[in-house]
Amino acid sequence: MSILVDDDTRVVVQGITGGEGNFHAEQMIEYGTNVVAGAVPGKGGQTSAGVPVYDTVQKAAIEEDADASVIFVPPAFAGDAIFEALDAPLDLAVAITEGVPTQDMAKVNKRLSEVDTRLIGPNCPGIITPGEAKLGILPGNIFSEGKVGLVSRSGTLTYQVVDSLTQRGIGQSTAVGIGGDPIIGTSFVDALAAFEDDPDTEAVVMCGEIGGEDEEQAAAYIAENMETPVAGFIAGRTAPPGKRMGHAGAIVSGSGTGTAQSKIDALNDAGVPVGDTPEEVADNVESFL
Amino acid sequence: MSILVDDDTRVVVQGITGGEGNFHAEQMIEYGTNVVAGAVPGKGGQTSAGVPVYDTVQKAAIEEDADASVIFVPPAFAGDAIFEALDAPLDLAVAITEGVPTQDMAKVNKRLSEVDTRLIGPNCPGIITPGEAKLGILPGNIFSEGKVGLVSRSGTLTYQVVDSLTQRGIGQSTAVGIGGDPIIGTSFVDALAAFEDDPDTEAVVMCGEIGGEDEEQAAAYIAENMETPVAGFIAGRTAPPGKRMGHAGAIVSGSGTGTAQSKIDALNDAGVPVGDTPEEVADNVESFL
Amino acid sequence: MKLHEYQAKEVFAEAGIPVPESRLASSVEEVVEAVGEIGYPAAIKAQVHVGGRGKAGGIEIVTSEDEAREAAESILGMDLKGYTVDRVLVEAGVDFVDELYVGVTMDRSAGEPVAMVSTEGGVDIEEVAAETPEAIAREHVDPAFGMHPFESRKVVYEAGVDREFAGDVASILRTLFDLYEESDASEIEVNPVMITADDEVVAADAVMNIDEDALFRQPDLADMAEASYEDDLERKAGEYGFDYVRLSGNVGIIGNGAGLVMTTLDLVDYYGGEPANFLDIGGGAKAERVANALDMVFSDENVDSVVFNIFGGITRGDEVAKGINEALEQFDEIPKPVTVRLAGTRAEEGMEILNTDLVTVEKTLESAVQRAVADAEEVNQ
Amino acid sequence: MKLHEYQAKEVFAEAGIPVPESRLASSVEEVVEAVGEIGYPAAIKAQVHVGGRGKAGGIEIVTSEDEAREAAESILGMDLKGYTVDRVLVEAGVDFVDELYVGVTMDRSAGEPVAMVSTEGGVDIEEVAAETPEAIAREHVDPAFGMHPFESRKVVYEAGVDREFAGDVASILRTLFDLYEESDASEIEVNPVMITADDEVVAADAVMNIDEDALFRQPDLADMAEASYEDDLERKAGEYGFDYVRLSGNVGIIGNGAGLVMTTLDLVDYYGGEPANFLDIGGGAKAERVANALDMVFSDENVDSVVFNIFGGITRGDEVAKGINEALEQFDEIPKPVTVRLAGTRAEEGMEILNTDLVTVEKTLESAVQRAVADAEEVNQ
Repeated sequence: MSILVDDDTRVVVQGITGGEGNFHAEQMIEYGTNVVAGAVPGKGGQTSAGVPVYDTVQKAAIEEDADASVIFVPPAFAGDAIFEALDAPLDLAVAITEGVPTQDMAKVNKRLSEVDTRLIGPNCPGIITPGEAKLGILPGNIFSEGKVGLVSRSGTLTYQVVDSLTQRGIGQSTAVGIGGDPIIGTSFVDALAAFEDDPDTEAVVMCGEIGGEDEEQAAAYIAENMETPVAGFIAGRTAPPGKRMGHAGAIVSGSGTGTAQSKIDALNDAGVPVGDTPEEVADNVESFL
Repeated sequence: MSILVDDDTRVVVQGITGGEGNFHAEQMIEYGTNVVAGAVPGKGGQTSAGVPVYDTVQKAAIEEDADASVIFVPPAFAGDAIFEALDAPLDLAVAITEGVPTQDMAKVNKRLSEVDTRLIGPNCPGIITPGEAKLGILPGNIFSEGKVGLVSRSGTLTYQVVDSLTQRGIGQSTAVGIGGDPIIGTSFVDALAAFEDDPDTEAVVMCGEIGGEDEEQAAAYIAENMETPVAGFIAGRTAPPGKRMGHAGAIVSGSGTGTAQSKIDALNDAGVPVGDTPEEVADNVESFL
Repeated sequence: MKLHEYQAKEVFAEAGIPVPESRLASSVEEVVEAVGEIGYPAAIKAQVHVGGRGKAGGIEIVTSEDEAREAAESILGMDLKGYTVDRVLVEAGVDFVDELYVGVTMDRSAGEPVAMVSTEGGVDIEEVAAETPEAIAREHVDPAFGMHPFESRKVVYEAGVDREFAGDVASILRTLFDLYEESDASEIEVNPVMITADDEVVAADAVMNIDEDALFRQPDLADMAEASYEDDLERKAGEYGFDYVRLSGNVGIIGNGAGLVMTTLDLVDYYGGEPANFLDIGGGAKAERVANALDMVFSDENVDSVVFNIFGGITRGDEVAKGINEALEQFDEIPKPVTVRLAGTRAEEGMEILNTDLVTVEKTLESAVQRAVADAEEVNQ
Repeated sequence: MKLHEYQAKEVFAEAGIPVPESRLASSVEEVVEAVGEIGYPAAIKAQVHVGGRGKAGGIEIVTSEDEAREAAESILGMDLKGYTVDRVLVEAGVDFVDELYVGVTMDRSAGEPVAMVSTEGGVDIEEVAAETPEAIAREHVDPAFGMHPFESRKVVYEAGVDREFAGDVASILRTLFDLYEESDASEIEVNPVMITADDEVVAADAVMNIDEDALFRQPDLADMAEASYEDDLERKAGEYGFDYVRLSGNVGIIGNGAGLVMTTLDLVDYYGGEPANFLDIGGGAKAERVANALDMVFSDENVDSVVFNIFGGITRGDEVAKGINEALEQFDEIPKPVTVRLAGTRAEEGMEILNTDLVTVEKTLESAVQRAVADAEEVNQ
């Protein structure tokens, strides 16, 4: 009834003693997430958000049998924090941090090809399996249990769509924010493949945006591999070329690649209806069920 | 009747326009090796040792369908030359160059774990399958066709043993000099495994020396995995600790690891007779046949 | 963050890449003085962040003081695709026999840098990429290792660079790649690299974009970037720490989260309006940020109406509402009509707090956008 | 190639690693002057490439000028395991509360560097490694990435370093690792890193070995290495470009190829003699190198006989034979009896060329070694 995380997931919070890390650790625990430890160098032996803190992720993983982490550390140290999660090793690392330098992520990406850990993000709201666990900063109260999977490069846009679905009584299996950076750990294709394999996900919403070719690759994947119906949305139709629209990855190149139109066309060609408004996306999902 | 190279092996010589590269390319061709090209940046379009020269290894490999290279380039550029061979990609690269900085080899070693190319060396005499092909600088005339495999960290010591065997009428399947550096592409275990798999190798000579633990690992491998009898030799019994005995890898550590005695003991424990003199090694081989 | 040509060339020169002799000038007299020192022919090149400067009249070759003066008068102060030229680079003319393209950028799909070389230099490389992609040789580089020397040679030979110059070009490419890594560039491009009549290899142009997220560890480049802002509002957004992009419409947009703000822009367009800007106030925004955002949008004289769209996750609707009230209460008269839509965390509390004398409150994104579009139309009637 | 402690500490200090204040001194007066500047207590430390200097009397702590003078007189000129002390480092004494071990070396089996940290510092770390290996925490480092900050922390915490100092120690380790890579070190070791009574973390000793094969790209370190030769014959071998190691026996050995030369040494021992040296003339040796090799071995006053063992691959027996003849013909009387064995490429031609008035020719390695051992015994009878 979910992908990647559920109520068995044992979570370390990297950066749990920081303001944001501490706040969201508490929120995650309140939501019911199985947060078992924090990891902060030099803070080992303390308690934060009610869980023990260790100096290293590996120590936390060994002592508390953790298999996932959520990373709330400042951008300058986030690349290193991800490397530490991969080294521990954990099965899943979710990097919330916005503003990680792209070249740090290129190195992380190389390392990802050598290990079995799945990375979600960075610059993402995290992942939630409603009623079971949330790893990240998503507002748990707008989600409801159900059978629609969501994957999105944007946080608040996801909330917008989820809110529409929940208000129509349509629950979600898992929602994953893959992040708005140019180089991210989990792509649309990765998430779509997981939803396709999940017998309890009956429809998927995919919210893309301008920049890169991830949506086009997802369209190709959907056309070739997916039985589960997908409803699409693409943000940034009005974005001018060469300007970074908030997300580091949301940029139409000077040569005109990465446009919303290219992505919409690709999705349409793959049989994916692309809504003009978030409400239309919810309409399309409703029509699948 | 051989391992790794035979008369089908199509060889590129990296550094063929240099003095040493050119001389040995001619020697290899004279021996019957299928040398198909040279690779030297900026010398593309020329002919050297009777074969066409290309600016890059990849171009040579594509145009001449090569699958192996022998590297004769100065130490400062040898690491890069090996990376180029791995990138081409070739199946086999043999690096003759002595004096490659160890940290360059550590990087090469990391890359080797990511590709399918086998590297022999550096700081080695190369590999020869008598009567078929030689890739390197071994003096072809002392070898004879037969069923004894040789693997050695030392060039001239190999010649010494081979000479004894040939004079006794004992021919060789393949002889491989794995090189005297601390970090090398092909270990004793790699070569022993290949000989064990070769139905036409009926006995193996392994010439080790002080430094590192490769011989101990080989002994463990022999004890557990080999049917083919192995005769051993270890050079450096009289070497003092802390001194580099010619080979960068031939050094007994200050703490007393890497000694000849440790290696001799390990081989003896694995049932491998270790000769006190090269002649005794030949005696032991003779007793196996 | 784009560097100007003159800034990028400073960086290149320091790294040992040959560049033509040059001087920066911001007045006609400075131009005349500079060409006097450099000699003729010389190029007068507008320093603005605009592609295709040459075609647009932003670059002139001069062979005499009169021509230099004339070119300086025509280029300085000219409007180049919306940007006013206030500085020109005066550069020694290069007698070239061939032009190459050399660049390094991030291949997002592969997640690793890619080096590119083409003998079709000196022309629009994106046109080359679209029409004859095989004319551009590419080499991906493993970011853990950096660029191996052989990789630089391989891509240069593959591009078909004349063997006589291949070594020099490969060496420039390797230096560019090292710069790319050391300076956290997102893109470095030299178009053209010129082969001169004297068999020298020279970087005749220089494009260098720096990853904004890495400026914290690139203090020198951050200073250069500072000097390269070209829009007062964008400079102000930088000071406030907002993600902001100025557009040409009249509906001002404020929101939280890049995807949702983009969507708001798209909806303005969808409902027949024209977005004036992208402004993301980010997560967890408090009263001061809200006030700053309103100040930004009100400062844009093109704006006729404003839509304020918040979906609260970390951001709390009640705090945003308070911020909006406080900011607007300081005005005797609200400068432009503001429509607010709050959803998510404490949205209902927020909507109760909002002073409806100052703003229009809408419950859905769609209705809020429609309202703002209507307001803007009304102003223009 | 080992650097002296004072050289390694210069390198450390430049990299920002805290080291105690110190002066190099080579006379008693310089020592007295140095302690006058540095103050008491101070350590007087012999600068020779010998392990366990402290135990052997090569380090003394002094608390007054008289003690300093006494220590300088006793250490300068002393023989420490065969090396004469000609320089001492005069260093400020450190009031420490704890001692750690921190090192980086190459793990040959893994083919990658390994960082090591132990709270059992200040003692013989090899003893610790042998007896309580679990007291040393180890972290392998991927040479493509270099050391990640988290790796330095991980190994420091795993070693059990006090949390209060863990950050500083991790930072020193990271700097050491960067030095290890930048300077092509084969080993860097600080034993001990001291935690001072003032809660500072200081590198109180410094071992740094440089990869000889990388000296070509480490010109500064090559200069330091130059200054650190301690044996005239080894210095001479460096100039000639030979791989040479001096030993304590009386049978001089010259050969080609490290493995074969080592085997020749072993056979000298096996047949009852004692090898005087390891000398590898390398591949393709021509007449001049042959003459230089003979010069080296003849210069060693311990040598009573010489065995010259060549198996020709690239090296040609006839060229070696000519070289031997030429070198020996210059002597009125051959200084020490020389036995020659040639095999491989052009060995037979070589053996015919050899002047048997000057050398003994043997056909096998075994008989050649036996002959040289017998010659040496004869000299000593």
